[in-house]
Amino acid sequence: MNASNPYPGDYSAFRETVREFLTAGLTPELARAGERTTSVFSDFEAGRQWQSILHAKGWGAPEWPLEYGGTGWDIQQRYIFLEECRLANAPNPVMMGVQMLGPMLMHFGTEAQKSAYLPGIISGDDVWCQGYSEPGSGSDLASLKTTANRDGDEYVVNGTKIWTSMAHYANWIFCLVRTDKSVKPQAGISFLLIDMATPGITVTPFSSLDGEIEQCQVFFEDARVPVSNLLGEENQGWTVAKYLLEFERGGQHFTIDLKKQLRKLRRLIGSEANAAAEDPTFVYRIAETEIDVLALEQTELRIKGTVAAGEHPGALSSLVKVSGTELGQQCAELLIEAAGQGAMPWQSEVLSPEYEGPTAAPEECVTTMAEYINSRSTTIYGGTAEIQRGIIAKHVLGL
Amino acid sequence: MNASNPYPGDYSAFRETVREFLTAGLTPELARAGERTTSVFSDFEAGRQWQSILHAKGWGAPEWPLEYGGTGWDIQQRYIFLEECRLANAPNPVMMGVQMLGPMLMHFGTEAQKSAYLPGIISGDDVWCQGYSEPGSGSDLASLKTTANRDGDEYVVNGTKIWTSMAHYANWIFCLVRTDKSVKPQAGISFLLIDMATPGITVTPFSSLDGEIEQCQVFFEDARVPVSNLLGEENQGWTVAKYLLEFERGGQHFTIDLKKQLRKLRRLIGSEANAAAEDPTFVYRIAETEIDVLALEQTELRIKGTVAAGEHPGALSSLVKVSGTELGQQCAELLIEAAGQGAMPWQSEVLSPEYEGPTAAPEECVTTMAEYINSRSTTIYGGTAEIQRGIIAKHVLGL
Amino acid sequence: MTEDQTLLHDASDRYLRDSYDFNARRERIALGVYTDPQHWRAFAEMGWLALPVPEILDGLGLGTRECAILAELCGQYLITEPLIDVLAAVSALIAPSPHAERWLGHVVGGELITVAAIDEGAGQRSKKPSTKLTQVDSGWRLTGSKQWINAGPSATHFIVLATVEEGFAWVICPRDAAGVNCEDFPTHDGRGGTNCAFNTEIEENQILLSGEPAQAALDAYRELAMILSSAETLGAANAALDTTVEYTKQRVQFGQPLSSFQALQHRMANMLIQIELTRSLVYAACDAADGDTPDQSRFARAAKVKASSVGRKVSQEAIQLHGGIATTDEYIVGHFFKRITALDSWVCSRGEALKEFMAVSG
Amino acid sequence: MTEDQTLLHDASDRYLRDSYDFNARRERIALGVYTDPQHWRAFAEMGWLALPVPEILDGLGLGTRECAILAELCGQYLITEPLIDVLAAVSALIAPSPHAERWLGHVVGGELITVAAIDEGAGQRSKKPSTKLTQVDSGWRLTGSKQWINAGPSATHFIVLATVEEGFAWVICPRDAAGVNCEDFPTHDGRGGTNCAFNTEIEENQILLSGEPAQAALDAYRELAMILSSAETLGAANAALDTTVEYTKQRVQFGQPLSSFQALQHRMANMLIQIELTRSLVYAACDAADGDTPDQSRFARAAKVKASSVGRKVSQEAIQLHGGIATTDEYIVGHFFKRITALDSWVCSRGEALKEFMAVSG
Repeated sequence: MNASNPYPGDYSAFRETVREFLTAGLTPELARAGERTTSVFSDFEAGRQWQSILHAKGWGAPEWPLEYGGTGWDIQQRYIFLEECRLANAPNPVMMGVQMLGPMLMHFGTEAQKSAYLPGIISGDDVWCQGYSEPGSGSDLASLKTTANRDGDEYVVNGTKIWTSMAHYANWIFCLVRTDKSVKPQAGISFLLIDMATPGITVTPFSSLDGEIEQCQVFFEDARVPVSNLLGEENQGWTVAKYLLEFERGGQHFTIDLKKQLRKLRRLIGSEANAAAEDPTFVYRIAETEIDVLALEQTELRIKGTVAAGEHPGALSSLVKVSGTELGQQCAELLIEAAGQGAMPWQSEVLSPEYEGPTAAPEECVTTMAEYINSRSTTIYGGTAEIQRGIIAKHVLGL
Repeated sequence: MNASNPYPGDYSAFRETVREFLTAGLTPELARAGERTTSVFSDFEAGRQWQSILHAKGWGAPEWPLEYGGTGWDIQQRYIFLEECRLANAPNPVMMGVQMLGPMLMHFGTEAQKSAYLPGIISGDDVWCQGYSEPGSGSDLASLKTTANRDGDEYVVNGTKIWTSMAHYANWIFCLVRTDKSVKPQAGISFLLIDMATPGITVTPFSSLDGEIEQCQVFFEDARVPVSNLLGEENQGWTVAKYLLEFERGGQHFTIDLKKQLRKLRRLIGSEANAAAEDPTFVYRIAETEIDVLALEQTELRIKGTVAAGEHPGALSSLVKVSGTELGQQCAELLIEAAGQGAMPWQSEVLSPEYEGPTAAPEECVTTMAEYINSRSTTIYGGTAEIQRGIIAKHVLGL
Repeated sequence: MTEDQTLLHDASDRYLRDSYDFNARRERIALGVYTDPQHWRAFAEMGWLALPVPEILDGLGLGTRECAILAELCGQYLITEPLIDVLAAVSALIAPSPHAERWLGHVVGGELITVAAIDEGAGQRSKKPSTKLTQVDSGWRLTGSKQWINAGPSATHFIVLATVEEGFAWVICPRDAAGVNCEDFPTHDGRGGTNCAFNTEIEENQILLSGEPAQAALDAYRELAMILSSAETLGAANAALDTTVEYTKQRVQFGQPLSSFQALQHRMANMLIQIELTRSLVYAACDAADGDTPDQSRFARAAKVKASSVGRKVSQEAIQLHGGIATTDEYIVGHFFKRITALDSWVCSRGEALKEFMAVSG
Repeated sequence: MTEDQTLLHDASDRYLRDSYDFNARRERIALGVYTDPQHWRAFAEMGWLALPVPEILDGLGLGTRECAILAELCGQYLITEPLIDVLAAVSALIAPSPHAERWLGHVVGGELITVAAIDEGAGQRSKKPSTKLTQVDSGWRLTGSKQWINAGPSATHFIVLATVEEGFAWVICPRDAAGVNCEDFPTHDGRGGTNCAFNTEIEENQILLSGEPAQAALDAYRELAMILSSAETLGAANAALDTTVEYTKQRVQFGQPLSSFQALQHRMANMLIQIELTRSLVYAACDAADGDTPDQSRFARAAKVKASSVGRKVSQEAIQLHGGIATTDEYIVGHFFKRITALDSWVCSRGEALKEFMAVSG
């Protein structure tokens, strides 16, 4: 018995059920879209299609409580589901609705809001994006300047949001806006749900460094939003947003993907006489990375054990985020070395699930450079590695 | 012609002269003391003896101007002299007098002071130590609290100095003391030359982490120092001390010792079937370190070129200090790995030049652990690596 | 940790906190006394030495995880007594011996202190010892020499790895036997060391194991030593971080506590991150060993590699973040650094562990 | 730098600063135009392409150091034109050819753009190309294929490394010749790339070098490529640091410019330290090559290893210290990162260079 595993029970039947579902539901096109994913988002259409398949099966939001359409799975089942999806190369739908807004809605939403929004989120019919960051407010989020001024039964919203992933596909946005300038920054923020079709909203997508479009800037010019679209109390937006951080704790599993990367690496250097493989230190560096991934995996297990015991994993979560993202970068770096010049071709069309033409570089290298580039963002978004280290210094070490 | 070498001339005759002198003057005992040096100081008596031999030859202070007993050598000759001394394992005398106080005396001293102190310094008859740091003032040197209050023709000194290397051997100390508390910290400091025999001075040596004694704490209790022992103006002590930094620039040559360490490393792993050597990555790590040493060596040459052209090398000096000390640590770390458990025996007696008995570990490992331990101090004393990085950030990058 | 493990930890921690004084330790080491008889008796009385002994042999029948709890405390309190050394020897070399009953009671009771002697120099150790056990008219004779036996001066007996006709043998041999010539020396980690030459008669019941079982015992000993040295490194590294955090909170420079400088905060955060990752791996290695799972060899080696790297880096950073005070012998933090350095190459180095990790990963 | 070198640097820098606009570059790349004919003509007119050509062949007869000055500027201004590629080809492959006069004038004049084609896949390159040059009735025939020719779309001619009876041959071949099938593609570093299949007739004067001299040319080409890619990496890394310093001075978070945060200051100081160390080594490698000293091979490889490591680390840090803005295609700093990544494995990777460094260090 391995005592590190808090779930020693027999989950093999469950795993089998998941596998059967994946074998049946995942078309070769969807799996290819999953495999050729270069960031947290897969091809948009593939992701949307997959979400509707999941929803039809009743698995659209495994983490949600049963009453809202969740699965009632325990933490280990959810992990197995995730793991099997990743291993089968299921594509990643746009998850800001299910993963981020959902929990906040369930906790702070009125009954009317819940019944208005939750069904569209879980089915994937509504696509939500997140409007937090602004051009002047990155790590210092509380300095945000987009205003919402009350005018009768409406807020009039003015300002701009940036790094709004997938906003060009979204029909809804959840936003932090300033409703009171007279108090200290965090106290004057509210949380608004805004229909992207509202007049006065424009979306400008821009290319990421890998040449693909995922990010947008969203502009609000006298956009009028019903007061009923306020989530939580006015000026309590910071509390709403912070709740998600609590909810998210323990929910991050980096090692599934890290192990996938390591397997890809071994395939790549084993595939033909490879210059990187002939450097004897290269295999040692892979082994060292494997050991780091093992250490992270065991830490993720420790967190699961804590959560399962009903306790709060505390700062282990920040630690997992820093370490998981930096290890992802380390794997991406090994892959780029193994691929050499083979990583250089940039064929955007190859990423589409319909594409069946030739590739300028071997199959294993098609996404290498984009993954390397995008791995750099993982220590920036969602709280930079510096912010995370600051949190650890303050909350764990008491500095 | 290698354009990186600012001294393409023929120095072979000079080098030969130095070698002949070393062959003749360096006894096996002195060379062993040199070889078994584990910090910046060799065995004290061996160092003192060597300084008197150098002085007799007229080479007691090669960097000094001719008029004060220097050699008149150009920068390349001084480098060759240093290099040959290191390669021949000449011991390191206590150099605070020659290297630190000398230049300040020549620049700020009265004629009486110069003729009183310089001869004793260059001959090695007087041993000087440096009283700057205090228990509460390390990196923040200007916060020092030792006071010197004027009383007629004397200052009355009270307080304590720490990290006073070799104070237990020294008969003189040069000190920074506070003569004015009413102004901002740096403005109220004076530079005093103090006879260690002055009543009220006590010296407490303490062991360093390697178990050897080099460091002392010096206590002053109403120690009375003649006003004539003030170097520079009253309250100008900070200016006096800072002058040395200017003088020192460009004078640091780390690569001679680094290359010695690398040679020792190769000897060690070549000496018998060595566990470290069987790890294929170990030789690569040595090679990477060699490349770093090459880069540092070329940087030292760039600085020499700048100095030779009469220009100021600027922050390249901080860079060389940070990089040279950290590379020294890297070499010490490789050596400790190569030595394995062979580095563990701690035989203090072995370090003495007279010792001819057996050693518990092979010859190559005798100093390995002490060198590894003491290498950690090199990024602390004389301005920590953090202070140096701060200087680079401020003065080079303008942050 | 299970409830029993927590009890073991808390009781052991309480004993060491109350009675294992750092300054007393320094004074004792200066006199060449590396094992305090009072402490060792207490260790025995608390049952520490019987921890990994099977219940059938009157032991507590506990596992690697429990031994690692003690090892971690050894790191934290800088224990100079050869606790992990004896635990590993008891578990892997004595308990499996057909002569276990002859020796085990004395060792577990604290009268004998048995330390394994493997190294013969810088060469690739434990592959083919030149120390030999040969049959002579009167019985057996052990000839050869062992080097750098860590904690050797504390040992009453060495358990010597020797070559014998059938392969290896483990021979227990009193250090005061005729024909055993020991040279003790102080070491930088405060435990002392011994070089030892053997040309001595051996009786049948001194041959603990030989042939196949001796090889298996060597593997088991090495694997346990990897885990326990990783755990001790973890404990020392964690203590070094704690010391650093406390010191930087108190030490004021430029009008602020050092702990308020962001560059230092981030470095301490890195230390914590790496220590916690190491902890996960060390505990997993214990669990794998205690569960006798197929990946136990792999986990032991992974733990050793990670703990070595992290221990080195953390203890170096601890010194740098302290500044001058850390370079004095009076202050504790440098002693973590020295002990971690010694553990790095004890029984199995990081490089060896990495190589073996790759081999067992297939 | 000598006075002449300073003049060369300053004039070249002035031209690029005034006329090599980053946004124009982006737009051009989006259209698949990697070499701007106007720029290339200017390069030729300023004598850049004649830099390493011996005076006896009507060149400027300058050295590696001068080529490296241009390479550094290529990195700083993110030049997409194949300048270092052509300089290396001209110096190592065309100038030494008996047919140099047939080609050199056109290349130096800017009418032909010649890029070496060596790689045939991820295998160990340049050891034994499967591309063959064989004698046929009508003369010669080149058969085989080359992959991932960086800057291939800019080339009018490829200089193909082929296997021939006597060993290697370098064959210059127009990309529009019958039997040459090129497939161009965009690349992440903005220079484009080409996969190319050859089954084409070759005339005598297209065989630039063959046998021993071809092998020597390969060595020389690789060594020069190592130095020039190191210099370009240096220029790009330095520019990435400058950009980072400027940005952090302006970007305010938590009421202060980012540049005032100590943790970031120390990281930028580290970037500077490593860049300056690299600079020393790159220049030393140039001087060793120009001085034809015995350590030139060693220095070239040392420079490549150091520049690769430092370039990677510095460009990663530059992105991290910027934050989000650096991950957009509109902002310059990520383009340094991408170009540095491409240079890392161009002609010779860091790993290959390290291995060779050890071999030549003996």
